[in-house]
Amino acid sequence: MTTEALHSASTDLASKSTFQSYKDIVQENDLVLIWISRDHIKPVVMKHGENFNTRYGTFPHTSIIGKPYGSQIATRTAKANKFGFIHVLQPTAELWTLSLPHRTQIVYTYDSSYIMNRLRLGPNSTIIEAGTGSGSLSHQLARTCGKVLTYEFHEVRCEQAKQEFKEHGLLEEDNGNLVITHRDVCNEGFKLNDRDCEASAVFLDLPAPWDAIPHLNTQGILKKNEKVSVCCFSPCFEQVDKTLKALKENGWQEIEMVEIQGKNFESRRQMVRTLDDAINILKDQKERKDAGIEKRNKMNKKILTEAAKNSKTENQTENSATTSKDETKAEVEGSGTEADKQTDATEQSPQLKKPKFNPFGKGFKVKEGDLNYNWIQVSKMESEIKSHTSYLTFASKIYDMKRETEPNDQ
Amino acid sequence: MTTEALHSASTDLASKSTFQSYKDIVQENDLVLIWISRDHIKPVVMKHGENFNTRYGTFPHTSIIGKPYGSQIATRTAKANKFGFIHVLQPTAELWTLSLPHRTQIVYTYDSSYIMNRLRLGPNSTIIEAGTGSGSLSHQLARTCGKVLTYEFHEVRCEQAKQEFKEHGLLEEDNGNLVITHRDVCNEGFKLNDRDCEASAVFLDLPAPWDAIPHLNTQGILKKNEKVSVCCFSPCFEQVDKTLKALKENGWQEIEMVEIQGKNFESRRQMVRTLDDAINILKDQKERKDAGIEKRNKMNKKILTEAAKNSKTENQTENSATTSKDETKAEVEGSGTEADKQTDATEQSPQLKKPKFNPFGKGFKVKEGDLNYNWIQVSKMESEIKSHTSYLTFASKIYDMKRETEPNDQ
Amino acid sequence: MNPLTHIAYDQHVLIKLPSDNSKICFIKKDGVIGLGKFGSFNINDIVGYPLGTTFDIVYDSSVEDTLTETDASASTEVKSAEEKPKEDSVGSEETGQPAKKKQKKFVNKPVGKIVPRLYATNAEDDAEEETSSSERSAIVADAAADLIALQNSSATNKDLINLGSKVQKMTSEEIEKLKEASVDGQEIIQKIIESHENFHQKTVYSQEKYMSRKQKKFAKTFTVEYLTSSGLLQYLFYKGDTMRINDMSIETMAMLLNLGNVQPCGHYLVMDESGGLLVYALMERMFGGNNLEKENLGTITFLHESEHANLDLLKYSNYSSEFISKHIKTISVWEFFEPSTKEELAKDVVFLTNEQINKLHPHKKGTYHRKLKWYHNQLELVNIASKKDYDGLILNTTLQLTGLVPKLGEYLHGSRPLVCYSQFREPLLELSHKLYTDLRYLAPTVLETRCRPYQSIRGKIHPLMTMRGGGGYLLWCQKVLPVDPESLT
Amino acid sequence: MNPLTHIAYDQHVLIKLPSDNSKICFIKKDGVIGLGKFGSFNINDIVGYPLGTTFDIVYDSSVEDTLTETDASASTEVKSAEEKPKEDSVGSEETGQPAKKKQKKFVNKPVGKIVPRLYATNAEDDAEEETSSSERSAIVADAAADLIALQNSSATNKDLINLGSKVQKMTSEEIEKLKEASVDGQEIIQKIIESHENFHQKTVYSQEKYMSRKQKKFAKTFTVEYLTSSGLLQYLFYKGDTMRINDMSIETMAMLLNLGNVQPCGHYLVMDESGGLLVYALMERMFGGNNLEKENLGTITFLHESEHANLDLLKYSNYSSEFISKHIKTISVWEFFEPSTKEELAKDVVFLTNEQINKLHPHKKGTYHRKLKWYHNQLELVNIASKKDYDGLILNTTLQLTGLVPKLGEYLHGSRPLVCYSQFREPLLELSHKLYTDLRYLAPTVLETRCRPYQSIRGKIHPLMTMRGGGGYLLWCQKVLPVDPESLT
Repeated sequence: MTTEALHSASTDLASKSTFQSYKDIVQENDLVLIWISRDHIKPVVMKHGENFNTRYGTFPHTSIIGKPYGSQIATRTAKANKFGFIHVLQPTAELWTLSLPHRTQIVYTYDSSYIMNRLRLGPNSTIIEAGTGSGSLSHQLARTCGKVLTYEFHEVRCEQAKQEFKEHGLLEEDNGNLVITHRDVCNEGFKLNDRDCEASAVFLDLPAPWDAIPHLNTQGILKKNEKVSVCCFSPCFEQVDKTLKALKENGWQEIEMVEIQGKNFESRRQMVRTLDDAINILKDQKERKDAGIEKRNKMNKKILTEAAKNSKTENQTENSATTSKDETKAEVEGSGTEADKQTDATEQSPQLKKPKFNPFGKGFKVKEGDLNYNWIQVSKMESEIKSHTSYLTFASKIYDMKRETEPNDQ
Repeated sequence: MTTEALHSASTDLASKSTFQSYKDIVQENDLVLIWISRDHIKPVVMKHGENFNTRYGTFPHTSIIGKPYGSQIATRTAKANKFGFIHVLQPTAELWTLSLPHRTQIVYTYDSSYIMNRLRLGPNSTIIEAGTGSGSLSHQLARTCGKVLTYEFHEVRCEQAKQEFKEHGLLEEDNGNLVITHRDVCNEGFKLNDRDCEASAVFLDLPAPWDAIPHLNTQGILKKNEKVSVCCFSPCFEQVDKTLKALKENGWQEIEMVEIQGKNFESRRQMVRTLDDAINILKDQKERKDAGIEKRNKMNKKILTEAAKNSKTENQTENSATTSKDETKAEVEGSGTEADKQTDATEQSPQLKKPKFNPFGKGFKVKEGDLNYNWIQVSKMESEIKSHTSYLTFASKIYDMKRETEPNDQ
Repeated sequence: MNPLTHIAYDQHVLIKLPSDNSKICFIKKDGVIGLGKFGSFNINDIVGYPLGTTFDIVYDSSVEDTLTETDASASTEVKSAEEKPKEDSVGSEETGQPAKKKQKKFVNKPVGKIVPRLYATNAEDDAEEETSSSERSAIVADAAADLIALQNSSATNKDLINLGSKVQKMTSEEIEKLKEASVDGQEIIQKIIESHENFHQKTVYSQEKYMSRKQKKFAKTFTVEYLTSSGLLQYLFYKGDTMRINDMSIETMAMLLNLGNVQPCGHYLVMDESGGLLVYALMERMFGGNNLEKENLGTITFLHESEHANLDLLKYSNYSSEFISKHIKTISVWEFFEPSTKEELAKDVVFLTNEQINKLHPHKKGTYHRKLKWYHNQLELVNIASKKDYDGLILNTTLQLTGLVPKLGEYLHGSRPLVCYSQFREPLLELSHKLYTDLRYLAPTVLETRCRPYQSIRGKIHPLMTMRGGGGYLLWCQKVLPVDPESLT
Repeated sequence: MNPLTHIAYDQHVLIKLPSDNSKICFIKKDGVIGLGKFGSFNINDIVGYPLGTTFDIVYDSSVEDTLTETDASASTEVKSAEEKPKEDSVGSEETGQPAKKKQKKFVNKPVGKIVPRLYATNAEDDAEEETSSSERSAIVADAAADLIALQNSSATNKDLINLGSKVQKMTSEEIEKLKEASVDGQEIIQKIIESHENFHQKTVYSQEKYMSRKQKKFAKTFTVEYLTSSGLLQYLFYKGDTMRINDMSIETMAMLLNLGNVQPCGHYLVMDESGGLLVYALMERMFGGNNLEKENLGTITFLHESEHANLDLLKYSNYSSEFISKHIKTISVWEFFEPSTKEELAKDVVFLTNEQINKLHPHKKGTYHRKLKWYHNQLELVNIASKKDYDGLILNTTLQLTGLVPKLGEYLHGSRPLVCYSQFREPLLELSHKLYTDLRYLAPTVLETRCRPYQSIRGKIHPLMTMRGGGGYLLWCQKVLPVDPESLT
């Protein structure tokens, strides 16, 4: 199948935002996420004739267009016989959160997923979000909710976000489900010009949510005679206290504050070194010392230097272990890819490898996972963890509660 | 060596509290901790002629006196040929914390160890503790500090604590290093009748530490011209806020609030069940179904019932896994002890065991660790965790700072 | 009536009790629901109110506290909605003790009147309208705190010597009488506090404990909630039944849905040992809780390890069985990984023309139709097994992951997420190492999330002293399509 | 002068800088300490003040900002106290960038005058005496918050368009001039804030970040602290050198000391890969920081895996080398587990009488005495290896624990704790399973502890946004003496 044929085959889906549908093949004008490494994901719009440049080489968009999403793309680096690699991913709200340009503090998935669950968001929901900020949460909301009404009071940021939403096909005017309004909701409230909000849920990421909360009582903002929920997102404790007060004063119920603590773990290996190994090394050292073989020491030093050259320093090993796969994918030669696969194959029976006696003791740098040694799998916490984002204060309310007297379904 | 000989050999140490020294052999009148299970540790004073009773049997103190600390003690249970077991431990501050009678919320080792470290406690320290509460922290302080001045405002609790400290040989009047005072420090301050406190550190576990903080400025309470530290221990956020205010108003520096989050993990096993196992079970079920061998089903059911009788139900397995070792030690017959050792021996090569095909699928209850199956080791968090004890607010100060003009050492 | 927003007949709802416990009830016309000591009520009285409404149960003082015939039927009603009637009997929910003991105590209150609590529309109206149970306890506690503030700023239990029930001037008989007569549990608690001589001498903690204990014991209120997947999970948690869902926490489940990029149009390959809970959660994100009538709706292919799929918990949902069978395809791992070919299937069936069928003996005709139905079922399974390019692979299984996941990953489209749940971190660590060396998986990450709830009463804010441990871990990665190394030479 | 409480000559101290960084310095008579852009000072000027004192460095406005000869010696001074002079050069501490870059920027300030900050004695005096660096930033932030409160209660950065440095009216030259002239860094910051047009338009967060950045950049203050084990650990942490101590956190180390029941009279068997840090921490609990002269003091038997014990960090301590060699016994695992017998040792030595010695050739006499010294050393090792009944087994080693620990446990007295640290949980899990089936160990428990620091400024309290991960895990159990099963028949 040619690229053209595929192109036309999927035009039906073109109307739907890439954040709200699944795409098969990369087409011209698609927004794609180019994965260079875990901390380096770039949004790029595909255009024939343009290039994507990395320090590993240049990737013409043409080499990407027509490939299935998820494809690894190779390019020859400046050095002969070496290749650079990237992966081309379809944007999702979560990947976007990892890649997006930070205009403000953003809401990460640990928090956003819990918020979305607790506010019971789904295709039937209409949610108010204030403020829009970097738009990380807006994308997640647009993916999941029926309608997203987002407010941003910072004019420049609002324009930037609107432009972004437009490019991502999320705006209502472009057949999407998101409406962004430049507004200071604390002063001006939530009322839209053209309609009632009729929201079923509210998310307030504002410095002073207590100023916005009374505006939720305005007719038409929240759905009537139906349980509606609110979540306020505030970093400081004193903000929580004021928020609790405002929620209570405005008749909100089931008020509860929580915080979310998320952690990532790296998968690492620790060398198995037995007591006997240690004793044998000491014996060996003593023996060599006693024999006074200074010459051998020198030789060993030479071997050590050699080995150190070939392997990496301990520090580097640490970094590369974190990102080694990415780096491997991006840096190694073609044959390196093969070597990687071989690692995979041999991995399945590491217990067959005999632990090799290490005559150099701890000073010798061994690459993590070196098959000449035994390893146990260990989990390593990140060296710096996000210990706090914000406190989440939830509450619910039923405006104008009344009994439905004519059950239709029964 | 006879018990008598040992008895007299260690009388030199008898003057030192059991919480502040190490003992070799259990002697008459010793306070020992009897370990029945992790959640069941009993302090008992050894007296010839008395008995310690458990549901596993009766242990005469005479069978304990003269044994080295740490000994497992056996007694024949009512059932013939069965034995009950306990362990006899020397009290330490940390074990005492696990066993003590709770008069109030207690300070657990996660918090206390950090507090002791942060307040830089050691043989040179004099610490003020208010209030004494259940005395858990007091024991740890008495173990580590040069002097402990503890205050309790609740008269009954104060008397109980004093009696306990006396029995444990911690009181100053009995050659110990602890002084307990019945006092409401918030109203009456810390001043002792017979001396200056000259404390180098302060720990305030009070509902309103802000009322006590100004009393620390009284002459003689804290050491002069030397950095002194304080820690306030409060569960609620608003208490922290008021404490911060009081500390600041009273000239305290390096004010910092932290919280300690500790977790215990159980060591458990999860059965290795492969995809092939699952497919084989399905095939086997189909085969038996197709062949219409109802009879075999019945037979299997019989085997299942039999097996279930011999092993435990899944729930029971869960509980027993947590405490199985304790229970094993306390409940099993003599031969059971042997069996346990065998488990240990075979444990070392679990990979030699072939995974057995389990024809009953998930419904069949298998005892965790059953050597007929493969297992991986897993860590299980407690099902309920202590998520909060109190916030710890630290601060430091130098009273009457002046430069020492005559260095002696130089 | 919209069953997503209002209490409607023939749906399951979650009834939250003052004890923090909850139960699942079926809203059956003319039925009665018994809540043990919290009271009983007629189902018809609550239908039509919005879901989320809190009701008080009110009794005339003349009603006697005995088990009437109505009550018996009520408890049957409740039981029928539960899965394990014995364990879920009303008594069990208050005491948390083994079923045996509870049965003895099983005495339902007679049916009472229902008074819904009105929510205030705006700030002006509601100053005095403090209603829900959590709010109410806050008020009483606040009042108590004020009391203390008046007395002594260093509020402590200094002079409070434990004299047991002596300090409590009300007898339990008096309290029981109050309970039957009173309109509102709050009043009882207020009276108890007034009669408790030393209440203001307790420390903040003891007060909190005391208030909360009394609140849970005496309030006669309940709240009717829409049965969300989280509500269902919470319900199982309070029942002590989390092992049934491999100990998954709400926050971990929520994270899984987001990392899985679950959306209405997706086709997901799912393996789940939670009896349908995870599928129910996916369906909320996909279909919104009921039979959504839209185009291009997605599907869930549910892979099961045992002979039959266990999706028991879906019976509580609002979806029709037609909707479920249209959107949830179930297939065993055997059928999935070792499917028959269409040819093999066709061999087993002799296809007859309509004429031939009509000529068959009625007995044989039935057999033929059954055979034909089997054939079409099998054919669908073969079709399912042949589908590749799923939009997400979502796993909650205790099968060995290192063997299973790479096989299932074959069925995933490029640039689509794989999210794997495990109660323990170790199997995910193992899997992560495995996937790390497999070029088809990008950036496997093991993660943990934990929601820490606070006591959210102003003036006494602190994280709850205890919370549930466990909750599980996730592994997340993206399926990718590596370059063929041959092409690089 | 007591070096535990006051700055005294010939001891190492920890100097804390406004950048949150710290350095270890040796208090050498007549020396100079250079703190890079934070300034330099004469050591003699700080001696005699209590440890914990904060000093400001004050310059006359005429002093030029060039590297003088004094500065050069100052930086040498500092380097001599450090272990890796290059990495620890002053520049590295402010930027955290690789050493190469820093060397270029290395320009020390000239020596300035020292002004100690006085602590107020009581509440009345200190209303205006806000002193320490953390306090000062609090004040400025408070002031800023007040400003905002006056302006608009919904303090946000609504109208704050990012125009880079345009909103900052002061040029960096102006700031530099201020720095050299000003008595107090606080004033600079206040001026910067005043000149920052949009400061009050920033959100709480941006303000905090801004304040803290400026504070760290411009304050010319330092605090001299006693060098505790925690301070040393913190120092290694900021240096990015935690792998050297197997990533142990302060809270985990503290927990280890308590679980190990460390006390002055104990005899502990220790294996530690932290270069002496853990031994230093044990010695604090045992001896209080200096040569404690008491009876019955305990010992630490330090088992090392390599040929020589690595206790490098003890060189920063206040203990005399005599005290250390009396209380710390070092022995390699080989010598410990496979000791020679006294007979074997005696075979290698010919013991001579004094007469015989005197007759020896002077050259041979020396050889004989060396041989004799070796013999006595070896004899002590044999004695150490023969000791059983230790009061605690405390481990921080990356050797395989399942093989090592049961062997070491043999040397532990009954009813004494075993505490084992590991950076990772998995080796402890393995060990825990191993010990669980060994009747000599009671109740092995794997645990984790984590200290979560808060920003403790009233009005803006929240947990710090980031904190260090890792920190390690502990396994704790009690050695016990199982009943001989033979005795039960």
